[in-house]
Amino acid sequence: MSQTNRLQSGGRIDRSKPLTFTFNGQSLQGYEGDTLASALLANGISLVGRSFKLHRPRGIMGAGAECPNSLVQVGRGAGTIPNLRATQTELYQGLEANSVNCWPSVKFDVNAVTGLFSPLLPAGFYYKTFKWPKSWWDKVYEPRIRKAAGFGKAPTAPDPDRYEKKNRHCDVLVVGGGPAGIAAALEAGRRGARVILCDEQNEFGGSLLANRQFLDGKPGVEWAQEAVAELESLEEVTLLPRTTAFGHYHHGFVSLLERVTDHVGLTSPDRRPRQRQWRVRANQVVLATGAIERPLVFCNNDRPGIMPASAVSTYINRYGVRPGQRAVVFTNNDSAYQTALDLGDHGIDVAAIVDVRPASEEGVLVDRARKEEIPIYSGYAVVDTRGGQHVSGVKVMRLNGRGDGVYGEIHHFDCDLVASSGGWNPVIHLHSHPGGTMRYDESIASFVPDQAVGNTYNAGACNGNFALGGCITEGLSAGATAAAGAGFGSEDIEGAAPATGKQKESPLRPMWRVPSRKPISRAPKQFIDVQNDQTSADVYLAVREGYRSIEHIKRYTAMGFGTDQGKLGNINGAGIAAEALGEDIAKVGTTTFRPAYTPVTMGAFAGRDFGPERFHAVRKTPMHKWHVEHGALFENVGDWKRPWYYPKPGESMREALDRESYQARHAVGVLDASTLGKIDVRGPDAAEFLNRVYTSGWKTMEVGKARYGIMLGEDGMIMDDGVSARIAEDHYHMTTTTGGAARVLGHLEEYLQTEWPELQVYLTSTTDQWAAISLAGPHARDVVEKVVSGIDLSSEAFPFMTWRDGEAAGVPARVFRISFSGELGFEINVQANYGQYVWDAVWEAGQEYGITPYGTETMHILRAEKGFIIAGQDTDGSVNPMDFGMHGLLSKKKDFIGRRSLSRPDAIREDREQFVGLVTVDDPKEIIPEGAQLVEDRNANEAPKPVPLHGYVTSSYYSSTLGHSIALAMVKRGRERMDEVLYAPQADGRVIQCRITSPVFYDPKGERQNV
Amino acid sequence: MSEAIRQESPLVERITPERKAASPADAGVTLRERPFLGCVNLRGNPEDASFTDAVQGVLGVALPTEPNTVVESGDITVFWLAPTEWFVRTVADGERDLIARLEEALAGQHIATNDVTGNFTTIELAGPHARDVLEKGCTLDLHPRAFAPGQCAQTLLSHAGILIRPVHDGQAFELVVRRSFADYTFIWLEDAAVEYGGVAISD
Amino acid sequence: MLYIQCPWCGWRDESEFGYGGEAHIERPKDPDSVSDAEWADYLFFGSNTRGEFRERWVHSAGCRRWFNAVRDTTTYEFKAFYRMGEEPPGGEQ
Amino acid sequence: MRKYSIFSLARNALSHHENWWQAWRSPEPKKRYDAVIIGGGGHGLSTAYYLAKEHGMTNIAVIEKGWLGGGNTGRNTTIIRSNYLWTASAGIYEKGLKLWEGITQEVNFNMMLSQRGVLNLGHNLQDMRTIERRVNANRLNGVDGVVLNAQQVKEMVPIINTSETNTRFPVLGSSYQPRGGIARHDALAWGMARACDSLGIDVIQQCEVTGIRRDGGQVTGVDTTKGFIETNKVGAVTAGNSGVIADMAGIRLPVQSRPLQALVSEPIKPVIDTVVMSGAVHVYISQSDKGELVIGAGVDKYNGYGHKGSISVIEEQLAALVELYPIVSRLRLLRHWAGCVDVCPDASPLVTKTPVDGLYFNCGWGTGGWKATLGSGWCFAHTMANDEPHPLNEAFSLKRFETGAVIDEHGAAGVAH
Repeated sequence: MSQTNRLQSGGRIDRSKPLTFTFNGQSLQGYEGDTLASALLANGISLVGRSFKLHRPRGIMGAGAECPNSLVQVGRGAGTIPNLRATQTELYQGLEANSVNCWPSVKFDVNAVTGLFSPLLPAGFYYKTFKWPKSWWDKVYEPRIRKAAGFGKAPTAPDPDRYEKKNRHCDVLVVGGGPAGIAAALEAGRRGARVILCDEQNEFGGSLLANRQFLDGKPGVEWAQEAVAELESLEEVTLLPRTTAFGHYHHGFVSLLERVTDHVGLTSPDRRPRQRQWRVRANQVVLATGAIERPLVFCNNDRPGIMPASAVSTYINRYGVRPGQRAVVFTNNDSAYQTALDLGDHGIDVAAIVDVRPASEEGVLVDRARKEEIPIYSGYAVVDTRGGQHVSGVKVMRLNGRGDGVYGEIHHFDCDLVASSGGWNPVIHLHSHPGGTMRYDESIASFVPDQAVGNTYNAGACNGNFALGGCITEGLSAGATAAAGAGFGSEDIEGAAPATGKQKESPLRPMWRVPSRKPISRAPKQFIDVQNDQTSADVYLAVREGYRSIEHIKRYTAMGFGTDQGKLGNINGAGIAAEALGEDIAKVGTTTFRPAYTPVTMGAFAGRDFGPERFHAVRKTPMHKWHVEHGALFENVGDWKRPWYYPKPGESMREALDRESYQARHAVGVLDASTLGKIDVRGPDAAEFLNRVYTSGWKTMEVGKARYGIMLGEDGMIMDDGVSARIAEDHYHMTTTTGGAARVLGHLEEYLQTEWPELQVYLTSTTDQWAAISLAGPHARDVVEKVVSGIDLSSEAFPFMTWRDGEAAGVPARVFRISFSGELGFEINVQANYGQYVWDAVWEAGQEYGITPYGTETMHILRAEKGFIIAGQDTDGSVNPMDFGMHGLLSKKKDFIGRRSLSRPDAIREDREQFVGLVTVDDPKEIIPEGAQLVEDRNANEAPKPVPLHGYVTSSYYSSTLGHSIALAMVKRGRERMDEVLYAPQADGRVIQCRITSPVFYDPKGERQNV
Repeated sequence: MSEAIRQESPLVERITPERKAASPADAGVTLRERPFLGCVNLRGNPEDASFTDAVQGVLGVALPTEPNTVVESGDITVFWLAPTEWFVRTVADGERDLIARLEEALAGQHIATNDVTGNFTTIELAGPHARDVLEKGCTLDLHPRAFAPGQCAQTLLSHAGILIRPVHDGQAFELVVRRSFADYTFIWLEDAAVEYGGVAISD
Repeated sequence: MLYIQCPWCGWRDESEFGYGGEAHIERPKDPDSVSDAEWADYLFFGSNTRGEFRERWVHSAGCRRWFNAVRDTTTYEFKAFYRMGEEPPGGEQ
Repeated sequence: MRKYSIFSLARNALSHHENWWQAWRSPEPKKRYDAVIIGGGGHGLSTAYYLAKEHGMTNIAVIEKGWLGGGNTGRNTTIIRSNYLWTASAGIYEKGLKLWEGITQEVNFNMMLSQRGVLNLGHNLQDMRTIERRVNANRLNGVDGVVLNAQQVKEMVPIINTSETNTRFPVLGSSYQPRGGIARHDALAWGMARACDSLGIDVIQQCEVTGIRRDGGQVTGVDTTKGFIETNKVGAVTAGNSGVIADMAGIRLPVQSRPLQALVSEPIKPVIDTVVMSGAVHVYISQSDKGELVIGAGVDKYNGYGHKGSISVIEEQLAALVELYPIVSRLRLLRHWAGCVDVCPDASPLVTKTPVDGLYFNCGWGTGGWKATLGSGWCFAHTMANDEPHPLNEAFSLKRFETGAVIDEHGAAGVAH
């Protein structure tokens, strides 16, 4: 079978470029320029899939984005794509498509039996049943429903393709490359404005590609091609075919999806991305998105072979396809007569034009149809159809005057094609996304844009203007207005509109639902949303049950919830709802138009922002490479990579930590501290500023000294901590936690700029400027002595908590004598580009003392042995300084951020959790899991819940130095409860007995750091 | 400082002789790092003539007070960062002397100078697709009509903050990147350039 | 994606900015002199206007300056941008 | 109430479904009610329901300015769980979960509660500490939960990427609450409306409150677009609009209204059988019975009543999704939307009396109100009926912001929901 339904000539396909593809395993042929849908029709295939609920046969219905059927699974393996619309899938060599939602085959689908039960499955049936027995919902009903639901299958392997993003600004964005859009782009582009013209189709021209209208005496397509050629010649105009504007957001931001390689293969054949998301910021937006023909709603209107009239014309004129052998045209307006003529002109027999309008009409097209001697049944309606997997005939009866009943004899027409037209719906999605309002227009019986948001203009069919001439004039004028708005010329049209033949038309007769001989509830199904099997009877049922809001009706009947978002059905649905409610459709309104206009590949939203190198920034210290070379494992701290620990070959984590901490306590360890946040604070009011942002006093600290400080949020809770040093009278060097750096700088700037503008202080981030090499251990001074010059390192000249400027390995250095380990400690800070060089020198100098690099884990152990806290681990945003016994750091002489909150009742509550140490009782070496909760009841695991919680473990380690495990914890009234025993019940049933101790486990007098 | 003393660029793992040699022939983007340039962050009050005059005396050029503009004079380039903040760039190893002269000239005033030589590195992006690559991660309007030589801006390139300006008559862009983000930024640029034939490294 | 006019840097994408909530809330000059209730009011009980709202933004990825804006919280349309310390359009409310 | 069942379906099928009765009446407001609930969402309707069922108050009106469930109830991503950190939170959320487990039978309306389990992933060492702490607290508070390692997560969620080298923030483990899951959002609104109606409560739609009248410190009624309604008890349950209602009553609330966005994919055959949330990689996902992947994360950064957010939030969510579940990359986003939630500074709600006698507020649920709907209604009903909070919601008072006894659930709220 080879394209039996392909017309001999015509269409925008290239018959010299045949393409082979497969559908459900069958090898078929089409041409370049085909969509999968047109190629299938050319091969006489109309049955494509099955409907969602009842698994009824579903054929190709529309010719584009509006088609609710024709969903296929394309390709296989990692590249497979579910739920593609055949009408929007460009044909390429080797395309492989399969039907979805049917088994074993689309022709014989077991689940079609569902249809037999359809009387039991009215709208919302699932709310009323599947409730008994209770346990069956989870176990029986739902799993089956889930298995039956869903259309296609997801890939099972990661996506082989790339998706890129592009941020672009423009003066005028024109959405839609039909006559109106092209005109707008020309008008604005000629003025030198930066214009983007995008269209979802593979070529520009819109309706002109599918009809036979003339412009300036030549076929519309030729006019379009010349216009596009001119646009291409304009330097500041960007043309984007195969690009769908899917979302219109605030302040001129519009998202476009460009399908870069989808038309050449399943996956990109080269280094190009498969798709690109354009993030356009447009000064002005012109919407020329056209209109979609809505079908008439009549009994059994869902059979394959029943299509909107315009789709029939599109397949004939654009794709050179004969959609059927014998057609019936069913309409309430003039436009479908063109389809009848298109059919006739291509030798397709038109059995009848059934027109619901009573009078014989006056339109030009009607006259021509008469001349062609096509039988016209005015005042008649199609009341039912015949057929199994394809329509085989229709029944026609006379309509009564009110259009709400039929009578008289039944006329039978055999046909394999029904082209129906119920009028046209402007595509107002993008107008509505940002909040544009709409109004009901009687003359076209549909909704049109009313108030637009921002600099947005609607032109052409999407504005309710369906005449070609009018579309182009509106386009030109919208282009002029937009260009003028962007500062290019006046609002007067400069370009000339091409000549169009005037066409006299007769008004349409609105008809939301075609009556049948039986009442709605008993008549054969009249489908509104064919994808979800939603019918007019469902709408009436919803209203009957009290679901009266259009949103309730939509949700109760699942109308418009399909992958087509109700592009064909929603307005009909609103009309039928209005009928059922006895209200005016203008009052009933439509449901909300939500992005995306058509489904958008999720990968295109993600772009390249995923994976180990790009999901977030990866921040590295100047010595990163060295750490890697020395076997470090890394810990993510914020965006930083910090050495976690340095296992030797064959060494367990525990062994490595024991070794690292032993060396730091007995020899010397070296830590990369470069990630700590650093802020330069300078100005006459620097001391006053620190006084306000830290809890303690800073004015009296002498130049050359450093001090530990804590910062609170205004709520009194600990926010961050760090050591700050006084560089000069008016100058401090502040450090913050690694994770807190950005937050702290932001916090300080906020207060400086918004609360205390009178303070003369400048804040500058210098985090990345300094490489910080931290040495700890009894031999720290020995090593520093070998590296640092220009500083008297004696304890007298360079005591604990001071800093000095000097040189390290010949490099200017700022050396701090501070310690986060409790050992004798020095921190050498040098300009980051010298960091590795100085680190090497330190490493060299330390060899004779057994210098050992240690990471964050050992750092945590060392500080925990000393009871030093880590903001963010031992604090959780709900603890204040008193909870940590830091009363000494709370200045009484001055106000500071958060101070007022410390006197609130809850802050001074007596049973607050306080910071303590814990040791295990039964097995001193057992490590309590961090996050363990503490209770008084040894049998808490079994006890009735809730069990009173007395606190929890914030940090917990094995201390090789002490030979037993240690933990830090927050415990209710902890400081009064020294030596009390609490229990940490574990999920596995274990109960760990712990004793409350001081959080300072090691060298309580702090002698070691002062040597 | 003695010759033996070695500075290391944050791109030490990326811009290697091997990588340079492996630069693709059809690369749509050319990247050049200008490491170790002396950088100073200057704070002060532009409404105070004693400040601006003194600075001009040292830099040999008036501070740009028009937001997001750059001025150049000899070895000195001055970027506007904020109403009271400028980024001053000079030759390698020129920063300490520059700071000393600024501090001397501005003695007694409410100002701040910070050596930020190690805080940043400078990257130049050229080639036919330089702008295409940047547009993938930068929401700034990079069109010459909107962003011409003489202008500069602090903005985001994907997840990294950058200071950017057009250079070489708009044929290329200069990016000043924070040191700890440099490696990430380079990797990001290389990835973004894939569809344009990748990145060629030049000197 | 909001488009925001930094009073110094001009129009920039929302992604460059941080949000600071309601504007013109002043920290009590002498916190000790206010009651717990008044302190709570300053900390937590801001207005949550539906309609034109005076709010604070900071150009975090740019010049790091804080500034104020008037924005309609139903349409998200900006009515004004002004620097810290400047009078809000329409004066005090 | 006339029962729904397979039998009533069959019976009505015989009469072509022409005789189905109304799920609820559409009454006009009476002159006076013993209590008026403002807001016909899940929380408001269940408040009314429990006022009638537990406290015998039936002369009640629920007033909805739009359509039932048209606010966050109809927009949320339906995740249900109770694994919150603090004891006070565990109490009210677990109460909610227990009520969820019985509501389908209780009100004879299928809420499609699907207890497929909820995972909260940990991606760094501090995440895991927090998870341990929370799960231990949950167990001791009577909330089910365990900690899983990366391997166990992979077994439960085969499509997740647990590679340590091929992700920026590897999955180190997760908390798991087996009783967590999802339920059908519209079903709750409609089922509770029907239940309220059957208890004699007036459920009044298309009726907007325009003012709250007080006589000194006492509420005397509400002005509405359908006239003045006299009452001495007003319960405001209006989510995003709480601030607006508070203004009418001349009080202020510590809440800010923010857009909260969500999205669904096209329907596909099942790929994920549980609910997975991640704070650090900031996205959560579940799959609906229809086959759509339901995806969300946190609120937008600015105040907004516009039911719209910024697309960058959606882009970040989907980047996170591809990072965690690489196979979703070729699937397609069908629809995205936003609700308007009111957020408290401590990420915990307000279920409380106010300085005005007879005026009560139930709000500030931020991103996570859905799961608590029934528990919230149950506690709020108790509070309104007795003019006294129930022990379960005592902590969620306005007073806490004055005393400082806030309930910081940012950790547990995580990516929200």
